[in-house]
Amino acid sequence: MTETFELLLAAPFWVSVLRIATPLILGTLGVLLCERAGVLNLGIEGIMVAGAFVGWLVVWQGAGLWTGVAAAALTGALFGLLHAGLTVGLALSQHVAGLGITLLATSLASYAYRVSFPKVDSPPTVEPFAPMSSLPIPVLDAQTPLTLLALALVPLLAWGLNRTPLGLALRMVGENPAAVESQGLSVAGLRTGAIAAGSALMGVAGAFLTLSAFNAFYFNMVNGRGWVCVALVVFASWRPGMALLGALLFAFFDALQLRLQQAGDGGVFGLDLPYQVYLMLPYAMAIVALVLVARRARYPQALMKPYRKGER
Amino acid sequence: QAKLKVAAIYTVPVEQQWVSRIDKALKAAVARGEIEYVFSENVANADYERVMRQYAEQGNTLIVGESFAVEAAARKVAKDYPKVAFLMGSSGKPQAPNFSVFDNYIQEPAYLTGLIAGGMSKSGKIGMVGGYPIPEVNRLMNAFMAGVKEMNPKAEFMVTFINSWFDPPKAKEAAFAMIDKGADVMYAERFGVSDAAKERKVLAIGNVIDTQAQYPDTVVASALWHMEPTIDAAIKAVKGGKFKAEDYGPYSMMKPGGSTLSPLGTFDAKVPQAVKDKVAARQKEILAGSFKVKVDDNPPKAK
Amino acid sequence: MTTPVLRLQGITKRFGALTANDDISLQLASGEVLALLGENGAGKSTLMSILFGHYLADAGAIEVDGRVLPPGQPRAALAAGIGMVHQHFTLADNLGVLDNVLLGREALWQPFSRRAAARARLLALAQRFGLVVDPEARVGDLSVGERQRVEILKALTAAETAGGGARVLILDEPTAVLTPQETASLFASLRQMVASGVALIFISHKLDEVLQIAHRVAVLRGGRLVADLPAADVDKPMLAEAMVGRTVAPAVRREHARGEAVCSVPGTPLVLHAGEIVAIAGVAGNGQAALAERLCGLGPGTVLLRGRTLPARPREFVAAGVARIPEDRHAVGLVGDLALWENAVLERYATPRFARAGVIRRGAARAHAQAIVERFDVRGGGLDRPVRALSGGNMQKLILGRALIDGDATLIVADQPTWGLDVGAVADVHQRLLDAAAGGAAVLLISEDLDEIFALADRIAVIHAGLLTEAREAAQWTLADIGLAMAGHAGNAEAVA
Amino acid sequence: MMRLERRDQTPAALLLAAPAGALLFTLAVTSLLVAWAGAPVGRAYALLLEGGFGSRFAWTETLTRATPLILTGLAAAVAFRARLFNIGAEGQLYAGALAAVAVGTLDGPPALLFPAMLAVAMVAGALLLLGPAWAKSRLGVDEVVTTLLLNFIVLLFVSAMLDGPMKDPTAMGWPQSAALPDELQLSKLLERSRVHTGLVVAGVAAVACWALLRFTTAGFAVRAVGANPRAAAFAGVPVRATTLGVALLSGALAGLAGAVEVAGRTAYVTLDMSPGYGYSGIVIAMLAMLHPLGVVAASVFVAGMLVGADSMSRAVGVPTYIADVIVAVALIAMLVATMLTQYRVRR
Ligand SMILES: Nc1ncnc2c1ncn2[C@@H]1O[C@H](COP(=O)(O)OP(=O)(O)OP(=O)(O)O)[C@@H](O)[C@H]1O
Ligand SMILES: Nc1ncnc2c1ncn2[C@@H]1O[C@H](COP(=O)(O)OP(=O)(O)OP(=O)(O)O)[C@@H](O)[C@H]1O
Ligand SMILES: [Mg+2]
Ligand SMILES: [Mg+2]
Repeated sequence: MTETFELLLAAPFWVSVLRIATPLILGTLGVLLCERAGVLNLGIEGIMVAGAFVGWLVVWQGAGLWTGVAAAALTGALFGLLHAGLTVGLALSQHVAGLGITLLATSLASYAYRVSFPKVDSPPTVEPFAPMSSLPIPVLDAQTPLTLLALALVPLLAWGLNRTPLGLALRMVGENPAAVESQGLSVAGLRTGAIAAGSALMGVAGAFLTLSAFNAFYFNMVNGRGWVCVALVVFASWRPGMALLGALLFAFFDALQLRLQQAGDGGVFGLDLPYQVYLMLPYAMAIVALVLVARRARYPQALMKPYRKGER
Repeated sequence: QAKLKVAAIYTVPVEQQWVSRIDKALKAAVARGEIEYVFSENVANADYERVMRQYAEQGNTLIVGESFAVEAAARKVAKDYPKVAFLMGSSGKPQAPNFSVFDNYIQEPAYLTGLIAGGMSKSGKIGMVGGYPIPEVNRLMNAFMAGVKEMNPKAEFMVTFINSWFDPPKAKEAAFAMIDKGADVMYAERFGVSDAAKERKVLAIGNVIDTQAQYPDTVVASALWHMEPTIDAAIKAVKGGKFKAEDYGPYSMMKPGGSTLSPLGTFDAKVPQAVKDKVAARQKEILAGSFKVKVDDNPPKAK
Repeated sequence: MTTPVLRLQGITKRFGALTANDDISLQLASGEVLALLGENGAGKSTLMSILFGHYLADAGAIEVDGRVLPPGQPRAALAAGIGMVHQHFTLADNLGVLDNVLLGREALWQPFSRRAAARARLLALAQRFGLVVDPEARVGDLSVGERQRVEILKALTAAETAGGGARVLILDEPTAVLTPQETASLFASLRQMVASGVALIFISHKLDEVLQIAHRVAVLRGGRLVADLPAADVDKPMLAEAMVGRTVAPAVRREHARGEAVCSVPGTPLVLHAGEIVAIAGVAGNGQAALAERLCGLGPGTVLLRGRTLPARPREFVAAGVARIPEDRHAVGLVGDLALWENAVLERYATPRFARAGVIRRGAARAHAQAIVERFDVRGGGLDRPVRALSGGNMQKLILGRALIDGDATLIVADQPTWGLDVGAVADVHQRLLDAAAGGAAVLLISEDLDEIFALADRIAVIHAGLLTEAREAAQWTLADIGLAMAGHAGNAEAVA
Repeated sequence: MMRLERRDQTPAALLLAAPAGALLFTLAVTSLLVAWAGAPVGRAYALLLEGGFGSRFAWTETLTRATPLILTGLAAAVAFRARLFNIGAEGQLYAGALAAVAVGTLDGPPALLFPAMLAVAMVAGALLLLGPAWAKSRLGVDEVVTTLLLNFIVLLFVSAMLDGPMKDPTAMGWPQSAALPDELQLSKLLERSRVHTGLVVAGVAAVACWALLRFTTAGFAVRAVGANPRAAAFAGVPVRATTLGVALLSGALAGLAGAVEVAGRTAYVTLDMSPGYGYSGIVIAMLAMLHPLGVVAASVFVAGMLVGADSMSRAVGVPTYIADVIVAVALIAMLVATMLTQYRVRR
């Protein structure tokens, strides 16, 4: 037990937390951007898969790592545009369009992977991002540039949303699209832009898995991380700073459970718990956190409400 | 003579280590010109029975697959197609007349890798990251642990399951956590573990496939599974019209060449001679049948 | 004559089978105030929405300063100097007042908002036009009246910052929820704008106001323009008749005796007698909502009806004979997506009258709805159409009908029952409330419209900052007294909630 | 800018043309993908439709696939009607399956155990959704997120049970539950096929849900609460009770799906017994525009597309993943098509 607590104080633990958190930060910011504009994007799980695949593929074919990241972002944006076309342009149900896109993006990535790599014994690898060991900041010096990017995006997005006219318009379109339209701004344009940008972030979140956390693409490797982001946004009350906190908190429990699970003496408190109990920990904590913040949560009022011009 | 039509049904993508060995053996048979081979990968349990029937209907005479989670359905299909030979990965018994079983009984080389790990670990702490604690994983981990214990009775093990076959980043994090805690040899049951070992400059022991080429300074040795003896025996039986319900499991053992200890390769010079001698001695005993590695399918316990 | 600032030519708009605007042509000169009148559902808002580019007309054209306005683009309308205060608020509850006003005022791609400057400008404007607001307040925390002020300020700011300055300002029922003082100061500021050459289109159902400010009056009926006259040539009865197509008789009181006390609200001085109308006057946001909710069974707090403490559940209240008319008919009164007949039985669908063994008795329910439609003159939809398609006035008639058709209510709680209704509908609502009182019901009227209060109430109480005064006979109140009490200068008030 | 206008009535021709167009679009995408993999495009079309609907075998397989989808589709449809966004049908299905086996493997007369098995499965699913629904109505916790997260927890719980107390001792260590005795398994509807009486159960459930929503006071409350909870509360509709009731019903339907799948197809619970039935249910519900009877049709459509595309992939030799791509494209195309039958697009 004490051994475990000592571990929590050690830098490697926090290195791990930040690394686990990175795709969650990127994904959560992506969802946040979509939802602030009033659109739920359950396509995230699939968009992350597609981003992971395309980012890796581009690098595997010889392009630079950043080109891979850009390609992942572009892929995300394209699926985002599809989502926008369905939910904003055609006002279809956001739940279903999102789930449909998850299915489409996941299966397309798998299909494309298999067509391109019909016979491989183990997945082909690329040289991933290296940690920025020259950084003089502990913990951060063990992270790759994508983690830094994720961290930098938090204040950037917060500032963009709260301090710029575009941010105001985005927030407004998630609260009351009629108000936006009556100011001569395009509801569809703002929402589409927000979804595309948010989905691009989701694509990058996926690319982190293949270009930083690991060095190859693997089926199903996103493994529910996208869904976690959807939860974290609510926990964050749609605030970027809180999104960072939420992602870190979730990652904290994930890193912790990995350490508790392996504790040799039959687990924590000497209980011989099934390993699944440890794996549940982050999800259970996410639910607890949601319940705790629920009273304060202030939904974007127009979230999930399709806007049809000229209908009442 | 017409080529034998063989179909395989996998519940996971063919990259999955386990399945990749079956695929490899079948492709070798294709290369030899003995069979025609088709497969379906990532088949959901709900679809497994349909795919089996479709392959049977399409005139395949040997169907290879893994029926672990769809045991009952698979056996029913086999009954409906008595003329088709079924060779299924299964923990169960064969079922007459046409349902044979196999499994990855590679505990022998796993045990040998344990000897090496025990000899190479300085901290005496060994980390093991697995997907799910299923028998096919457990028996290898247990044999490995027995080997380690034999070399170093005080060795400690850390075990983590990540509840997924396909999450290398997570496997990697689990491995990092163990290395942080002092593990200096990692048992790499999942993709991602060797990467963590490589990054942290500790050692890794491979499993089922040989990955030393990718991790020349990390992977010391691996317990390799070769499906060729199993597959070739089945093909021969079908061709000769002698296929019957049999347990092909023993074909995965060391003696028939169904499993081997990988060559030490880049680590040849780094593994102490005493360890090498011990391994060589045990290997001889195993091949001679004088040493039996226990098959223990219970989930491994950290200690 | 000079070219008009605004010219509407042959505007036609259909919603399915309904023709909301039928070949309407109108002109507006600079510095002119046009009042647009018409019954609920006559097509006023539709016409304005077309003008502002929200709706796309099926036919017709719009010119501003002789140039054709591209249809269907609010941005073009704004650029042409057209500002609009919408009938239904276009505000974001979760955002602050300043945010709401600031939207669209700055270039979208500007790297930062100049909030401090905008705040100063907003305060200056608010000062100038006497529309007091707190720029930092969250809109969701504001009363309806305050929100209306924000809406007006928003339109004024928008019009001021338009390229060529404001040319036309459209106000769709801006005064519906303002106090008389607020209305007066709004008019003062509007006159100021008019003097500077801005043309106004002013929609209101309050004919007194209209005659105060308008130069010209246009009347729509059933989507058609039926009158377009100088304001000097018209009077109230004439307008009312033009709108409704018949003479509108003012509501008449039938003299009757006041009965025993039937309802009291513990913790407040409020006691209601059978056969009387008690009005609660007050500026919006002073606790009327809490009082109304309590009296509608939504709690918290108890209500005594005929000596019995009613459990705080709407169904108990309905069963005990409380007829409830909520303030917000769209969000609270009706379920827009349900059919008219379903809304008609919404309060009682589970009673034996409309359900047997858990199964809805469709026939009975539809017959009941049909009766309401006929007796309360609910127009604009079949029984099966979703009620969201009804105009505000017809929605209100449906709610009134639902509450009053059985004529056996002990207590009627009417919260702003005539907000946004046309003269015909107002007279109708007033008559129904008076009749109900004459029939022995106790009526609680919550209203900000003092004319309405004096026209209907037997006794009047004033609410301020959550405190309710003793109700006094209407005759004992003067306008000045009420004004003082509404501003909080009254003795012996007691807490409401 | 594009505008959507609600149609007053849909031309009959469009009602036919829209789904046909969606299907054509799907086929066009299919041919691109098939051609990319270097397989013959022409045959793929025929095989796709034939594989889903072209033979007795195809039909039985499609209906087998559709059975759990109808139930999870209904679970989503009733919940969404009351604006309870239950994304947790997957977890509820597993909970139902596990509960069914827990009861079904007890000793006792089958006549007693069979109804108990179904009932317990429904209760398990219902209870699982009750928590999120309660948290939503009492604390305002977003149920989309809680139900989504619960899926992970339930799957881990099932995994723990299959590794522990509910592990089949005869399964040679494989994590699966004991099998239901034969008497408790649903009988086959057709000889030599997998279609089982669960299809009838699902059909009855669909009709019952339809009748409930259309004719009963409870259904009335559901529709009112779903359309405008504030107005419903004002009118005295018991909003919270309705939400909780709908949660119980929705969860029970998903739990029943698990029981039916176990009793009708697998006989025991494994970790991967459901290929995402719970998630597909949501899509199916929307495809059916939340209409319980439409759910039946949508389920058969989706199941047929999947079975057909899967068979096609094997027959022409393209990667199996194409089946999911085709289903996804067909879904999206169908959603767009149904939307166009209700709205017209104008400039
Ligand atoms: N988007 C719409 N879809 C369908 N019908 C509509 C729509 N907008 C308005 N209508 C119908 O058009 C008619 C005119 O409505 P409009 O809102 O213009 O009336 P109004 O004169 O502004 O009434 P009020 O005084 O109540 O505001 C009504 O019958 C209304 O139901
Ligand atoms: N993003 C969302 N996800 C899930 N459910 C939502 C979401 N937004 C709203 N809801 C649900 O839809 C219902 C109606 O939402 P609405 O915003 O009208 O709430 P409300 O209770 O009427 O608001 P208020 O009481 O604050 O005026 C609520 O029960 C809410 O739980
Ligand atoms: Mg209007
Ligand atoms: Mg009020």
